[in-house]
Amino acid sequence: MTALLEVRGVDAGYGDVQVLFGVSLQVREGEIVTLLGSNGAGKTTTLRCICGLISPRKGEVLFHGESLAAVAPDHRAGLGIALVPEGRELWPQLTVRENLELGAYHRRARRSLSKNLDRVQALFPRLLERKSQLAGSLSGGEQQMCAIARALMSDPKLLLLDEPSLGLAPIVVDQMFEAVRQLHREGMTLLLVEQNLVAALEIATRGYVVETGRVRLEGEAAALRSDPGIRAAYLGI
Amino acid sequence: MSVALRAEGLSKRFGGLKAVDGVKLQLREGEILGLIGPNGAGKSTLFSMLAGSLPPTSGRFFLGERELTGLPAFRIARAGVVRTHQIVRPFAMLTLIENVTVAAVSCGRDPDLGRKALEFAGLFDRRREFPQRLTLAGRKRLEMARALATAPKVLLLDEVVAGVNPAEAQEMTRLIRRARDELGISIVMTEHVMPAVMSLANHLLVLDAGKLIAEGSPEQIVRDPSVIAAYLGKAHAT
Amino acid sequence: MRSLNLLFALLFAQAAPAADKIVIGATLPLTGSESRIGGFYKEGYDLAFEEANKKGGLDVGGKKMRAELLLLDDTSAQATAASLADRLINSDKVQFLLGTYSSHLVEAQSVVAEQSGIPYVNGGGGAIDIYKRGFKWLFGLLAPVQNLSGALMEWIDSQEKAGKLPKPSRVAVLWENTAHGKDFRQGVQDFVGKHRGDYLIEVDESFELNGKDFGALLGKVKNARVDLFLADAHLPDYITMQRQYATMGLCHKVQSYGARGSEKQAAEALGKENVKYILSSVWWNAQLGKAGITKHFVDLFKARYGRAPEWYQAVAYETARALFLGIEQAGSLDHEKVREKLAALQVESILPGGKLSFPAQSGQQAIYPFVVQQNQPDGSSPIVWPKESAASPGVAPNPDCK
Amino acid sequence: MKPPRWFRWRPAAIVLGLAVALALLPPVARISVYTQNQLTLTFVTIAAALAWNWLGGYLGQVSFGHAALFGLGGFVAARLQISAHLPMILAWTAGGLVAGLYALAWGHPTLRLRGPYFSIATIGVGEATRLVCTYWDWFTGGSSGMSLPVTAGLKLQLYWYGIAIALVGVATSYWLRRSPLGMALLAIKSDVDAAGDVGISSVRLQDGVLFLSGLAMGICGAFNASYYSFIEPVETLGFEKSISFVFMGVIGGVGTILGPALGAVVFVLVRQYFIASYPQLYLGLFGVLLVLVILFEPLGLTGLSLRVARRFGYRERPDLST
Amino acid sequence: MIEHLLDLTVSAFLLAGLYATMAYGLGLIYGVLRVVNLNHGGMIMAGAYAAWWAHDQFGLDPYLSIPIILVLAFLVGVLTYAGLVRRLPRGAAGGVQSLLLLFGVWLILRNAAYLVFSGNDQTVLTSYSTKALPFLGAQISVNRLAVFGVALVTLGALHLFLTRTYVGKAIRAVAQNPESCTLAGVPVQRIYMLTFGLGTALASLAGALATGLYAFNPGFGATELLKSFVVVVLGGLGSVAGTAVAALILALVENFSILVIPSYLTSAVGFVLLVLVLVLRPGGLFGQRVLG
Repeated sequence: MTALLEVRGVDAGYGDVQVLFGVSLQVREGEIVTLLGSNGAGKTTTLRCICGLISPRKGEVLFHGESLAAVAPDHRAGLGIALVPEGRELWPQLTVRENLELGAYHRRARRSLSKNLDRVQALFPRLLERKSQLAGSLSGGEQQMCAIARALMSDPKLLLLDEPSLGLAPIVVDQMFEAVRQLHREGMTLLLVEQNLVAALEIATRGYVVETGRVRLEGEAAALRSDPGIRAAYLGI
Repeated sequence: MSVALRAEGLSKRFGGLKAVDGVKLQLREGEILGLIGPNGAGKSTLFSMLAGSLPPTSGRFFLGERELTGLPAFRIARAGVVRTHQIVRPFAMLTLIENVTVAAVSCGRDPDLGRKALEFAGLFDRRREFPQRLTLAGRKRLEMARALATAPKVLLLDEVVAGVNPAEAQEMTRLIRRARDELGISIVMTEHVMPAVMSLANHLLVLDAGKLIAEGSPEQIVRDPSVIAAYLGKAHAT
Repeated sequence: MRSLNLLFALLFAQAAPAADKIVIGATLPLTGSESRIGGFYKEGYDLAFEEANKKGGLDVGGKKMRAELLLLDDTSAQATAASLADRLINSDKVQFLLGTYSSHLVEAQSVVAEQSGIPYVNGGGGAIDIYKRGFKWLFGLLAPVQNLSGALMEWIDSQEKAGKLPKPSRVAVLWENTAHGKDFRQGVQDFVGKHRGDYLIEVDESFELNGKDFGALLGKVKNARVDLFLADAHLPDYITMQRQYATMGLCHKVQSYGARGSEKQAAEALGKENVKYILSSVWWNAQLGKAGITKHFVDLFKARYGRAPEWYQAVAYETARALFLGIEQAGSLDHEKVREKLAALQVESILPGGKLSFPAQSGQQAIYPFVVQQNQPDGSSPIVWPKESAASPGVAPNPDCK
Repeated sequence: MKPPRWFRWRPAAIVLGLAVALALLPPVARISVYTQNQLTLTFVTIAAALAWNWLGGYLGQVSFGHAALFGLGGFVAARLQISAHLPMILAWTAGGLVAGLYALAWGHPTLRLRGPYFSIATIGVGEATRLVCTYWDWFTGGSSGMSLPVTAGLKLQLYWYGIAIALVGVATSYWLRRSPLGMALLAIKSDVDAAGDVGISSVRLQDGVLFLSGLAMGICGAFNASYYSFIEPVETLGFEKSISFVFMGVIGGVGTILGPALGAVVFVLVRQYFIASYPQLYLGLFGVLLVLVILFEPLGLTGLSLRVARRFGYRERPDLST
Repeated sequence: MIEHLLDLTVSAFLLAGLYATMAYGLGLIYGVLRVVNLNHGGMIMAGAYAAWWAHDQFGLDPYLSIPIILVLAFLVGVLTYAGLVRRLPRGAAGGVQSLLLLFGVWLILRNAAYLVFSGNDQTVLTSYSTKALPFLGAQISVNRLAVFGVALVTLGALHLFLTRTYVGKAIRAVAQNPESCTLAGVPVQRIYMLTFGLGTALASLAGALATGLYAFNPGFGATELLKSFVVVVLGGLGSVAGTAVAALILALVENFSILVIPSYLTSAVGFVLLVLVLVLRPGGLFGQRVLG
């Protein structure tokens, strides 16, 4: 079975600072893969490479087995890659509905706008109530839901989630993971970057641990959970 | 041992969000105080308040007996509390030697202190170059050298180890230890790279969602279940 | 360092003047916002030079010398005008200077002439401040702008005395904040001061040159319910203001825009019915050319340019002619001698009143009566004042006002 | 006596030598009066362009309103000479001081603004100053301006004063850049907040530079009034005047030590040449230059000449031009 | 007196329409691209000349030539963006750079106008140039009313465009967070180009409208640019309602200041307002509300 997404030996960075050193990973259709590691390890950079917000200096990103090197970042949404960025990055002065509509900007998504709208509203009923409110006025949890919903509006085949539980109250975190699980049940493929290592490994199929821009550990979630190396990487013991 | 830096009930609100909530902190002279906690716990906000770039919503802090609350950043720096930045902010238009000299002179110290700080950080040979030419690790060392050039009593190190490779991280750790042991500077550091903090800090504070949730020696902290929960996350509640 | 001089010479200078000709320097705004008027002055200068050279040149102590005009463009910028005068005198080595157009340029430029001790005759600076500085080398052919509004007021006064205007008449003075406008207002104020009880100044406001919106200002005038609307403006402001005036439905018993009012361009831009009965007071008018040298000038101008001259060309022509006369009377190119003759000049002129001199008591600024014209419904603008030149008695109050 | 740390013998010798040579030009080489006058104007323009650069280049705050300072200095000096019969140099000093204080009055609050906001505010300040000064007849003579007494021999005297002023401008430029103060200014320009974090008092330093810039600008304006023996508000305080300083800075090289001086020389010469030969083209030419500099050579002529010099193997010291 | 106040109010309202049209494009471009389009003044001038030229050559009524002018100016804007503005560095450094670059373009444009049209003042005279309608005892110029009407329609259309269409919403979104737009598949560069064209077209519209009211020459546009700054700074960036209110405030302040200060200083009031608002409320009177 070929992978839906494959990152192959990618070097990347900002300016003259190199962040990623030959990162390789795979996400197969229907999986939840989690990317773990401490701050500054290169998780977000990996996601940005996949979306084309930065281009790799070496190596390549393949989607459906084809290289994305020549695909402009704003065309990747059309292929079915959607990112929920860290910190939500909503358009605060647009209403929730407008945020969702713009999520479906590319042509394929625009055609199935109303269907997708129904789908995300079923997933996050709260957004229906807040439809005409400005996104900037939502609570943190609602904003995170809105961000996920916006990404889903583009009808993705692969959803990249960057720290979805960051800064949220525990009860909202639970809801968030529940939603992720629900998406997974519906057949969505996900790549999840998460601080909450325990929760992430609980729902993920497989995981990768990155440290200073290199993949240190990889394997089935269950195996990783019991691997002492993870705890060491996080707590320094 | 006397207290170098002391804060009481420091809080910062951004709109409805309490980024830092009533933090009490005590840094003893010649010690390293580690400040840890998950992303978004409020560490950087706390630093910004201590360095004077963000006015606290409430609470006070002192250097020795002198109250620093409400002073502008440059006064706090001159008083002897100097910070570094998580995302390095060298003066791009100045050479390395100028970067450190300007810091020394602005705090009323001997300009020669700049040279010494650069030597200390192992950057003296490259003093005529501009910061853009350095690697990230180099710039982090410059950031530290610039702070040291002001002859601070208290150094606030914001993630100086994170983001560099292991060899560089070790070098950095050594530098911090020397700053404490050789220069006698008291240090507060936040750090994500746990081995570094664990090996350096005399005392640890754990922050989560703006609140202090634990404090103690590194050995105590790693065994504290609330810390582990905050750090590694709780199991998903289902 | 000769090479430096050479560099500057290469950059800026022209050939040194030959001995058999007189090089006279001048600057005018040939581009920029005043280029239209600069062009008019150039026509006047050109005509005078052509006329003099057609006779074989100027008679300088029995020797015929061709007069040559070295004309530069000052773009209506004060610093440029002064720099170019400096260049004309010190680099191009012209023997005499003619002036540029507009008071503040003349004021700046005349300093250079004064410092260099070179006769400077101008027809473009009417502000009396220029002549109050006691300059020796400066001669002005434009009569003071105070007299412009003074002439206007004299005609108005004659109408008031004839019972056609209320006594006292309420006056609004709107003046553009330039030397021209300030003098205009001064002229009105002086006249009103001398005729206490006959006039009341109700509105006295200045506005910015090229100001865009006069709605508020005109609203103030409207609110003050005045009888006489006396404004002083440049052409664009005149057009803009008069348009707003018309659309606001304003109408006053007497209306004037100072020296503006009868221009063809304004009538085109505003429509003939919107410039009816506007008075203008100018230094010269082609209608004066009924006989003598004035007629000669008008004919000459028409033959050369195929249209009638306006006051700009006449004044420029006369300015050049005055300098020529000074040179011929001196019989020499010596600056001091020419200056003396210019100071003592007493000649027949195309200017109103028929005489030209540069009296010492007015700082060598020529003094002569202004001619007041009034636009008529048929599109003509006959002279209405002074009485001896008047082709029509003029109409007051404006019969269109309800 | 030891010279200060920022002092360098070689540039000092070159600049001083040049100044002495220029000072000797009129008596020794007998340059024409016109050349002499053009040089005088160039000197004072150099000083003004450098003064603009202290703010626009060293602090990175591009002012579109420096004509307000230039003009104010001129008017104060002219008014004092006419009404109080103050000696010229004293009047210049007073003009400079008033301009410096005025710069502080509006600059202190507006310097907090960054980037284009500061520039826009200065446009507002410049225009408001022009309008108010034009209205204040008793102070500026209104739109018709004021004439100063014309004295014989003044122009030659001004030639030497001009050299002196330009020299002081150059020296101040070096001092502001090369002394520890200059490092602090560059640090502020690089990163205001980080500068504060290491003890640099950005507010006070910025105010100081602003005052100096205003002072120098005011003196240049006063000099200018004396040179023309005439001053009026519409042009002296006009937007075009403000723009001309921006031109010189940008074309010569914003933030470089002597670039603006080069820009000033080019400005005076090119403007003089074009205005005499192709007056309708010079505005557009400066427009083209501006576009080219911004797109291709941010350091202007200085950057260009460094590039050429490098082509011929010259290695500049790393801190020569930033 | 009451009639006078009424006059001032009415004329302020009418003037505000022009001010809003003038300023909106400047705010839009800054709001979306963070570029100060100093060439705004140049395009106002160009718009005026275009309307004048069409009237002069073909007798085309200025209001009828507006659609053509809008299209042409839009193209000019697109070219300016693609050829020049796109090359600027983004972010804070680009702010001042863009100011200078576009100022250069303005100078070139102004120079071209001098060469082609000379420095003479031009006006457009139509049959209704001086016609007026009675309103509450005051006279209202037909031209001013028409300008006001066009301004209302334009601002209304813009509001609908920005809030109801996909592209309009994308423009607002790009102003707030361009990276999120890329992620959602919005072609950000094309949106930038479109916005620049739109802002430029609006400037020329203001210029074309002004021909009905004012005489103009190649220097036209400078005062208008400065007033646009005042409105943008007062009203926030690209907010239609904010711009309209700010334009009204400026017009009212200018008009009513004649009651207390000399007429000559009324235009200084706007500049003082500009500086005060920048210093006291750096985000503008209506905050940093971007587009909406």
